[in-house]
Amino acid sequence: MTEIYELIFEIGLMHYLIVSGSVFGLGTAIALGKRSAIAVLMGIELMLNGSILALLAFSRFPQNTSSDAGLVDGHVFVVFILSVAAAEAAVALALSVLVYRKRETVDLDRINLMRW
Amino acid sequence: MTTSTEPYILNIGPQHPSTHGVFRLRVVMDGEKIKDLDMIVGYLHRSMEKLAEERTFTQNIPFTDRADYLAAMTGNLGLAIAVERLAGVEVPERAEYLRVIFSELQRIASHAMANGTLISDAGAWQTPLLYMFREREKILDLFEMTCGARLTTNYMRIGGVAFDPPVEFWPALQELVDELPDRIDEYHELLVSNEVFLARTRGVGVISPEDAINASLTGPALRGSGIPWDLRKADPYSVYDRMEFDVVVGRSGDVYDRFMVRMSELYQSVKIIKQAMSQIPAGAHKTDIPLALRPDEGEIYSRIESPRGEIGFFLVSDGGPSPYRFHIRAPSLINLSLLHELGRDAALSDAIVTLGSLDIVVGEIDR
Amino acid sequence: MDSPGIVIGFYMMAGLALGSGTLVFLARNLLHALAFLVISFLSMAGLFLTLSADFIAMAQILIYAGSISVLMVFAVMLTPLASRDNGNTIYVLPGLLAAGGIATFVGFLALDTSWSGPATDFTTTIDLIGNLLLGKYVLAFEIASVLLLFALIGAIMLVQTSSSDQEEGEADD
Amino acid sequence: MSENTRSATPMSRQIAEHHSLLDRTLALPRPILVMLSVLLVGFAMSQIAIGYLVISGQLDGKWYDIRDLGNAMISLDGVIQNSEMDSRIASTLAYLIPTLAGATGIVSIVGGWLLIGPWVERRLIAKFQIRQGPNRTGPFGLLQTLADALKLMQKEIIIPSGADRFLYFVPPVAVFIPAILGWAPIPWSPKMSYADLDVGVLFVIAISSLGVLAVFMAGWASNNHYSLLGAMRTIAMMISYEIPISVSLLAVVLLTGSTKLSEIVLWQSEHGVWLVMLIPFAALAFLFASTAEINRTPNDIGEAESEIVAGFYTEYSGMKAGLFMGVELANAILVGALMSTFFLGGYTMFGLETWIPGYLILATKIGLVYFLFVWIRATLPRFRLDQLMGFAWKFLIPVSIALMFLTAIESSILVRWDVPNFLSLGLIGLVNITSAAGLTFVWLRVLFRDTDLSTPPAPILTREMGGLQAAKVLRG
Repeated sequence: MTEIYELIFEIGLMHYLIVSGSVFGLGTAIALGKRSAIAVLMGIELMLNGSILALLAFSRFPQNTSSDAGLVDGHVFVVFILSVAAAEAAVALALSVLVYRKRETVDLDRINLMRW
Repeated sequence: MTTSTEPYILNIGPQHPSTHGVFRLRVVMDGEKIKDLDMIVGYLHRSMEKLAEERTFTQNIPFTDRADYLAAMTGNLGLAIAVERLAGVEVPERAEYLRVIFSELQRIASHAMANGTLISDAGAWQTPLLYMFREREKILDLFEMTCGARLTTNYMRIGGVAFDPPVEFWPALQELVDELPDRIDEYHELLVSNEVFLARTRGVGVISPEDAINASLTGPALRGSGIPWDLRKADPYSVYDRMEFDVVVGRSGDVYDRFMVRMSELYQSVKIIKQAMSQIPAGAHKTDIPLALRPDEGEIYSRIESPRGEIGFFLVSDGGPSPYRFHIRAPSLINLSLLHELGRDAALSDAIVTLGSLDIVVGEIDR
Repeated sequence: MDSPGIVIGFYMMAGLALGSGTLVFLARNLLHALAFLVISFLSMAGLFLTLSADFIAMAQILIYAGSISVLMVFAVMLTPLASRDNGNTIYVLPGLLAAGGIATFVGFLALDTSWSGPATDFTTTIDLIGNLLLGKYVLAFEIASVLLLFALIGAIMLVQTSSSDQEEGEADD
Repeated sequence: MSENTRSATPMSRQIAEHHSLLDRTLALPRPILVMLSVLLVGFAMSQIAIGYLVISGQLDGKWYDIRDLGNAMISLDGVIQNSEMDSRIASTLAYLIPTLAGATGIVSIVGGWLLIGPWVERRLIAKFQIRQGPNRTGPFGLLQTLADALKLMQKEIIIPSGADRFLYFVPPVAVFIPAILGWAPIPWSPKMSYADLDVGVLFVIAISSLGVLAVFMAGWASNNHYSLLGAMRTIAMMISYEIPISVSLLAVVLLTGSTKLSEIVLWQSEHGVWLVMLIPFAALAFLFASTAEINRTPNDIGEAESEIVAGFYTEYSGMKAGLFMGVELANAILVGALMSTFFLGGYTMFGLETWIPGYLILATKIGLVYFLFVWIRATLPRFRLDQLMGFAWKFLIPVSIALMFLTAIESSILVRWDVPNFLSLGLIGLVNITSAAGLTFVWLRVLFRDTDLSTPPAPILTREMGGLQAAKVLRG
């Protein structure tokens, strides 16, 4: 009984990792299964968010305190992820606008020029 | 192959804060730019010109109140002068001076309204409008004192004016005339050097002199483009030929110039009123004419300078008590016609300001 | 036993993040999906706060909820009405399978491993992050800024239409 | 002017006979006057007593020390922790009570302002516009807002055909989220702030970027071109003006060395200077950019009523439109609070906060900034969209960034050198003011080198009439 109680009310690394994995999985599903390029981008952002959560969780619950990496190195990593995400979003959205201009659609099923 | 922005249609009006009445602009927009615009009028059509054919000449004067409802006095005066010229009615001296005084007062009121709404269109949340209303209010009080009505005055009559002003009128008018130049100076200080206002109005809605003449603009819209044309001087009626005043002419024909022309005309109007007050003789304010005046068969086109431009009355008489044909040349309608050219390829905000600077009154457009 | 605020906050935020994430998948309309995505981002920021990551949480709100979503709004508005539905491709089943696989795998690992170590409590992370960014990771920081600059220029270059491009385009039409 | 010339209307006669508040108070019956003066004397006595307590230091930190409501909360927390309760319940209570009390406080500030704000704004603008303003409903017209709200609530809820129902109902509520959340980090007194975040400045910037989405949803879901136009204008403007806001707040952070709002206030009180004196350009940029951010004149193009009716909330009716109008007021005082905290010394007033509750000082400052907003609204026309965007991108952002670098250099010097404050800060202020003025002047010269900035000449006066030829002669 106390075990279940602890499992539920002692929020630890495990809980965050489960949420992180689920969000990452959701992102994967959206990125793979959606037709619109913008929706795919949304999925990728969700995936990045899931990984950010994992990084922060490991930073809060450090497993190997003997390593010379500081405690907030995970946060710094997240800062870089955020900047890369911003750059990626800008370029990807510019690309989708460009693709729309050339092909009048952002439907990924119809952007199949490489097939030929 | 470029980004195909879809042009979309925006209906400005008939109910819209800045169409100055019920008037509709059907605008084809591309983003913030206007690609094309149609002006759709007729929402206030009351069939005045046809109704007038069933009424006597005197009975038609109230229609002119309702046509240009912001300048009822000049509307009245235009019809009165037209009928007098058609029927050859003599007007007493005192009546002529009263006509000049009241039409100049009306001009001040109307210009104040026009400039106030123009700045409101530019987004000034009605403060200048209400300041302008302060003077307009006093003028309307004078109207009320004299003829009992503030807006639809029905004051000018064929052969004179309806009433001689009461005794209290003259000191009140004197006080108003004394304080008006100071007040106008106040507006100058507030507005002329206001950067935001300058940025919104300079170089916007430019009408070249050629375009202005080709579109037969009149009034401040024409003078703003630099053409010195004012019927009070060019084709004097009443006793304007005895008055000393200047005609104000703009330099570049943009919204700012139209605004400034109206602003400076306020000083000139005050000047005219002062002269008329000092010259006014005693005597009758009206000649008696038969109630059902029957002019001889004939036709006449008579024009005067209303605050909005040349308001003309074309009357055809078949010898009966009512006109056979009654037509008003409405300056608002003709000034508005240029908006089609001015609005195209302008930003929406600029088109709105330009519309405000043309100073339309929908009652006059639709009649 | 954590403080009740943390427990309540965690379950609320996790539920919101997962629920609205699911709704991003299920929504029919791309703009609805976007709205849910923003809710998901915001609740993720809440989760970060429960991890004492205040700086990252604010950056998450600022960058994801405030900027990237607005970028997406513009992208949706710049593409036509037809592409505003949020339909699925034939890859939706493999996608779902992969998603389920990943989630199960990570969940199983998380449950199975016995995680050790006490929780570290940061009063604030902002000065630590600042020191690291301008100390240990200064090169990466500079490279990230260069990357952002290039992304900016690249995005402008991609979307910009020069006059010659326009003529070409018209010729193509 | 004699009495009968002022015939006019009953309305104007009433206005002429209007008595001032002092006249009306003096005209009250004698017993009431006596009672009022007794109350006044009692109030003064109690103030003197409080003054004595303050000087003798008997008040510091006691729960009844009303100069800082945080004291009461801390005492309560102590009582709960020391009580005999189960530790779980105690910690829950200790967590819940301050949270709920603070939230209630913030919501009641915003809610109370929504009740009285419209009246204040309308009365103030009426004074600017030489008219009376609402003065009929209740004493001085104070109940006008309540009457308006009741009227709005009774109105039919109209959903435009083709509207996106889900997104249509969210925005009126969603726009309030930033307006209320933004109050969280603001310190009202040393111990009195809801959440004195270490990343307070970042929180403010992040929260202010959230309003964009609600505005966009409102505009898009309404299925109306006016709404969409207004939403797009607002988004473009909010995004552009977020940058000057961030950069000017960065200057604040550089000087004070903290992103915590309470520490920014403390820095200002310790150095005995308001930041507006040190970095005036940042303060002005913040003020101007925040008018754009919250849609007030001269930057209210998103809801420019003379152009696009009501902008993004054109299609909203009843209380939903009322909420959009209310959020504008709530945002105005929020910006006032941020402006006072960052640049005007927050709850401190050069030592006066020892005597007067800090929250009253802050409220006064908020009121002054709000008055400035109303003043601007009552006097200035609005810019055009391209002018506003150009102003942000071509002028505010480059100049702000340049001055931000200058501030960075100055702050690093300030940290390293040990010079008396009045000397170093005075020098910094002097350098910043002159460089801001100089840079503004030079940059404006560069930007407007092709534009005629002088006041245009007066129109021509003439007595010769004519057509095109005459016009050519006139122009010379």
